[in-house]
Amino acid sequence: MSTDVQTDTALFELALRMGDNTLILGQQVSAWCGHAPILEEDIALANTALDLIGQTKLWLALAGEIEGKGRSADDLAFLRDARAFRNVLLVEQPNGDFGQTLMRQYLFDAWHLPMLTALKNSIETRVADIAEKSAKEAAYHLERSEDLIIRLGDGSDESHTRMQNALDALWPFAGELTQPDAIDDELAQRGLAPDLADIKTRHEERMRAALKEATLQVPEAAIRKGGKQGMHSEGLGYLLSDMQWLQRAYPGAEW
Amino acid sequence: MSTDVQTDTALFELALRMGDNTLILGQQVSAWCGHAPILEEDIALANTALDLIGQTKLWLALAGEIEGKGRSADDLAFLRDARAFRNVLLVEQPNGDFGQTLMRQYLFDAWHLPMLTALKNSIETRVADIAEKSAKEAAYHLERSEDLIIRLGDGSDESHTRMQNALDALWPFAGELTQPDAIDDELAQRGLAPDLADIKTRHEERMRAALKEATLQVPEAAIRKGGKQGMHSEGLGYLLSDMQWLQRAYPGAEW
Amino acid sequence: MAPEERAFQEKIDADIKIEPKEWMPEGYRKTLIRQISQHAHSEIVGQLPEGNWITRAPTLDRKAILLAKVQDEAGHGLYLYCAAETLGISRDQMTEQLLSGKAKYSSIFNYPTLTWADIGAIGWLVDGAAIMNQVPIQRCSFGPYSRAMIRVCKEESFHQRQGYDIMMKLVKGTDAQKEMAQDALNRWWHPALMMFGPPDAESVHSAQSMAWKIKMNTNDELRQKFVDETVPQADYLGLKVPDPDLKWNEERGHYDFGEIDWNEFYEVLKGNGPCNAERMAARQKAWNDGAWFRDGLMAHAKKREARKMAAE
Amino acid sequence: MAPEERAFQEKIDADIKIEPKEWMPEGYRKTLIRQISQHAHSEIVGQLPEGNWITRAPTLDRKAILLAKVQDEAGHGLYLYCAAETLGISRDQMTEQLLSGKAKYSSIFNYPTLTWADIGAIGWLVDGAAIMNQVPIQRCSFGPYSRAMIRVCKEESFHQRQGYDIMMKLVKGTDAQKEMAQDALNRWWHPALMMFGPPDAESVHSAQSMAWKIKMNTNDELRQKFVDETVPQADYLGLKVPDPDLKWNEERGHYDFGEIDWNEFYEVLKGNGPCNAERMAARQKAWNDGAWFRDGLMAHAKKREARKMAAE
Repeated sequence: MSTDVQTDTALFELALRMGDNTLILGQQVSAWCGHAPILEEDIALANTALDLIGQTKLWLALAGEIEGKGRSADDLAFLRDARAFRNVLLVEQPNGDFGQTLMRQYLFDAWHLPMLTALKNSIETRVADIAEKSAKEAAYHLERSEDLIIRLGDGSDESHTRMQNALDALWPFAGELTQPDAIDDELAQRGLAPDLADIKTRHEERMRAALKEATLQVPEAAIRKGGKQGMHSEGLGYLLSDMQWLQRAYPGAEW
Repeated sequence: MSTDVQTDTALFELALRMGDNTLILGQQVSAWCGHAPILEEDIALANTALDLIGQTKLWLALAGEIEGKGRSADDLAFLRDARAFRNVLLVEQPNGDFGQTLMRQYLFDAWHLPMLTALKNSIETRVADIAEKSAKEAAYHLERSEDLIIRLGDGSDESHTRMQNALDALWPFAGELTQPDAIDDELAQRGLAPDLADIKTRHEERMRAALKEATLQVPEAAIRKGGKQGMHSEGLGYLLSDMQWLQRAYPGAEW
Repeated sequence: MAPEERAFQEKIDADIKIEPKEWMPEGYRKTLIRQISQHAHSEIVGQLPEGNWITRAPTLDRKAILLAKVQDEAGHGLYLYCAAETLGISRDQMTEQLLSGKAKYSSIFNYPTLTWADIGAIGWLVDGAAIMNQVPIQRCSFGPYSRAMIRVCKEESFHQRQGYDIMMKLVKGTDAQKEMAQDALNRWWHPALMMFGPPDAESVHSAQSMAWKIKMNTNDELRQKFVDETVPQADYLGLKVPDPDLKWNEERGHYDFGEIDWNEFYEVLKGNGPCNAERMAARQKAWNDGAWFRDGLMAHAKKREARKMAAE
Repeated sequence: MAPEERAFQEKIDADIKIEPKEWMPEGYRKTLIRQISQHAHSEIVGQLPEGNWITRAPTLDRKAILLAKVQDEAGHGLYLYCAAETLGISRDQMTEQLLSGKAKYSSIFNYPTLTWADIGAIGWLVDGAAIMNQVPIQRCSFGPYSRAMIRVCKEESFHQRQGYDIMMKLVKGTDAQKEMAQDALNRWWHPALMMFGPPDAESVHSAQSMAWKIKMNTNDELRQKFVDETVPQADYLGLKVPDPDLKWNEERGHYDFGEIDWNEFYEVLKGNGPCNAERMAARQKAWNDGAWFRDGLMAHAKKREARKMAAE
């Protein structure tokens, strides 16, 4: 690797974090193909996964560009080990039942849309461009997942219980999305990304309103975090071993 | 790879089949560690897996020797893709509930012991030696799994139902263990391995007696096979992607 | 022949489409329901073998393409179910028939996808054979089925090209990749030929279905056409079709090919294929695990309705 | 002090072991039950972080060694439960306490194993710290606990060597492996130091436990001993202990080391560690999923008994 490259670390991390979130969530959602509760959901989930993978291509390609070491989006997706991934813990939580998959999606979407909307104002045009393209998809995802969690939360006793369980399990992971670290602070200062405190307000307001309409109780719980800094849960390794299998087993091959 | 090596294909296949069976079964059983229904079973399953992995080392080392291309037991275990594996379909069936794990183990053990016992008479002393060492362990495994399937089959209504379901799901796979192909025929003719027809008799007699005592009904079902020829079920790929992860992700590293 | 039946047949003979509300013979309706729902079920179950490689697709592009393809299949299922529903059967009834084993789906989906090359082979061969079967059905006499087929065929031919593209990449790749491609062809070739159904001599109902223009060609005709189109594609890939009896017959202007093991076909049909049990189990699990979801949405709709009523 | 209590304390002072049937103060019994069962639970839960890498161990040898180690841990759990049972609590009661969250287990097992190097680090550091804790307990006043500890310690030191051996292989390996080893040390160092419990100043019950010879050393003594022994091992591996304040203090004849973040310790203890929820969920699932198995064996035993009675 060349040593004369000056990587803009914060910007690189931003692209990785955005791209790893969509990659890991897309990977998880894609596992539902053919196994959803109704055919319309098979289609909707495939569509969501497709959008997320499409966004991943943009973010990780940008990350590779910023890094300047010649790594492609595929290199970054398929040839990093778990500790180098920068996705939040939320998106790597297991699919669980369909309710957990939906709740995970919702907590993510409710952050993703305001985040992308704000990133449209990034002074880095490459970031703003990707945000512009992705925000439309994110808006659609949010509309869909919000509608479903409201209908299922305020549905039958069983669907309510399942959605409440999903919320209890996943809520602790929602906070990481808007909890800034030094990199987030630098990004905000440089006008590359928004102040996460603003996103947090919008994220929480939106979620709390929808969850209330869904008749769901927001639990009290400590925030669980670490993913943005590469401290993941044990599940990520297994996810990667499937996802990266072919690239690892046939090094250097083209597909 | 050198081309002047004359591999004894049938003998190579024998060692692979024996070793892949114990490898894949050992791998699956080992996933129970820390998750068994009682502590004694955690210990017993770890012990079984340990024996199976130990036997794998012997068989695959022998396979590498016979092949004569310098592949070690680890190379064979960690660097082959699914189509090159020679285990029967039975051992790659999912762990399922604990009843399925036990039933899979039992159907295998009831074949493994007579098979190993007969292999002690192989004219190939390296085969006979491994069989000698392994047969004692296999006898212990069989005693244990047979006892358990009898107790659970003739236990509570629920345990009976679960064991019957396990038998219904797994019985179709038992036949492959004793269904000869051209390689088995050659091995028997050359005195390298027993006539599988003899093993079949012993396998079936033992199973039917024990299953009867377990008050379980042997289902009518077509034999499902193909693993010995490398035609596996879709589950094997996932099993391998975990098992081979580190060797694939860090090629050439020593551990 | 009764007058209405005569009128019906005359329309068909004149290539006028039959629409759902119009009179039709019971046999026509039943045959169509069976055929369309079986086709829909095939799309649904067909998600599984390919879905098996979505999480393991080797690049982001391949993952996206495969996702889009599987999504298309679910979409095809959806509009085929809609076409069948116009004949007076509900989607739930059809689902029940699939899950109980009463209704069939294409046997090809009872084979496992063991390597990435299988994704290529399915696109190339299975979608290829499907198109061969489906193109004529675009002209079939039942309006909704014909229109559904027009949409399906457009997407399928896209899928076939993508499958062929995967194969092309593999044969241009490493030795291991080439071997993977050949192995996939070896395993999928005969199952693909079987997709056209049993030989004409053994095929039942064919004459009536052809008169009704539900079926436009015989199984053997389509099979021959498939072989004739596909063998040169295999040649171009540098792959060997696994049939020692395959050779060009100058006189017939067609490829001759070897006997097909119809025993295997009937065994798979009976449920003894390599994945029948897994495919049914997967669909049953999806359906059963999803019951609370469907019930929950229903309960919400009722609540909303009740609230609306109370507010009025 | 009552006469029996005085006799009890005299025995302890004379290093005579207390056996289960003998008189003992309620506090002694309760403290021991808490301590031994907590230790047993730690062995049980301790299977999980290491078990996480059994299916992904990089060689057959490493897989076998890791399996044997996890098996040993289950075995330790078993004889520790037996030792606790002699004090009048059943294994089911203890299990219930673990699963309800009433009983604790060592907080170290609430950290995830993220790479293979973690398996090395756990063996080296976690088993190393455990041994440091347990060696003195071999001399503890309660016979069954003392004897269990003797067995446990023998195996643990074996495990520690295996862990160190994994680390050694890694630091002698590729750059990526070296980095993996350093990263594991970075993550496990402070949690390992916390295994000795809070600083002596904050430690409750210590004086009584030491008088009863249940506890033989203070937390800070053992922690210092661990640092003193482990730092040279890290040096030998060429790894850097993640503590800028660490340095040899010639005068004290010990290493000085930096402040420990006891906040983190208490957070993990409260249930907010990275894996508390996962560990509890895994154990609860194992127990709940296994209910039918335990009930089935019980039902069989009853049937057999009934048959025996009927035959008599």
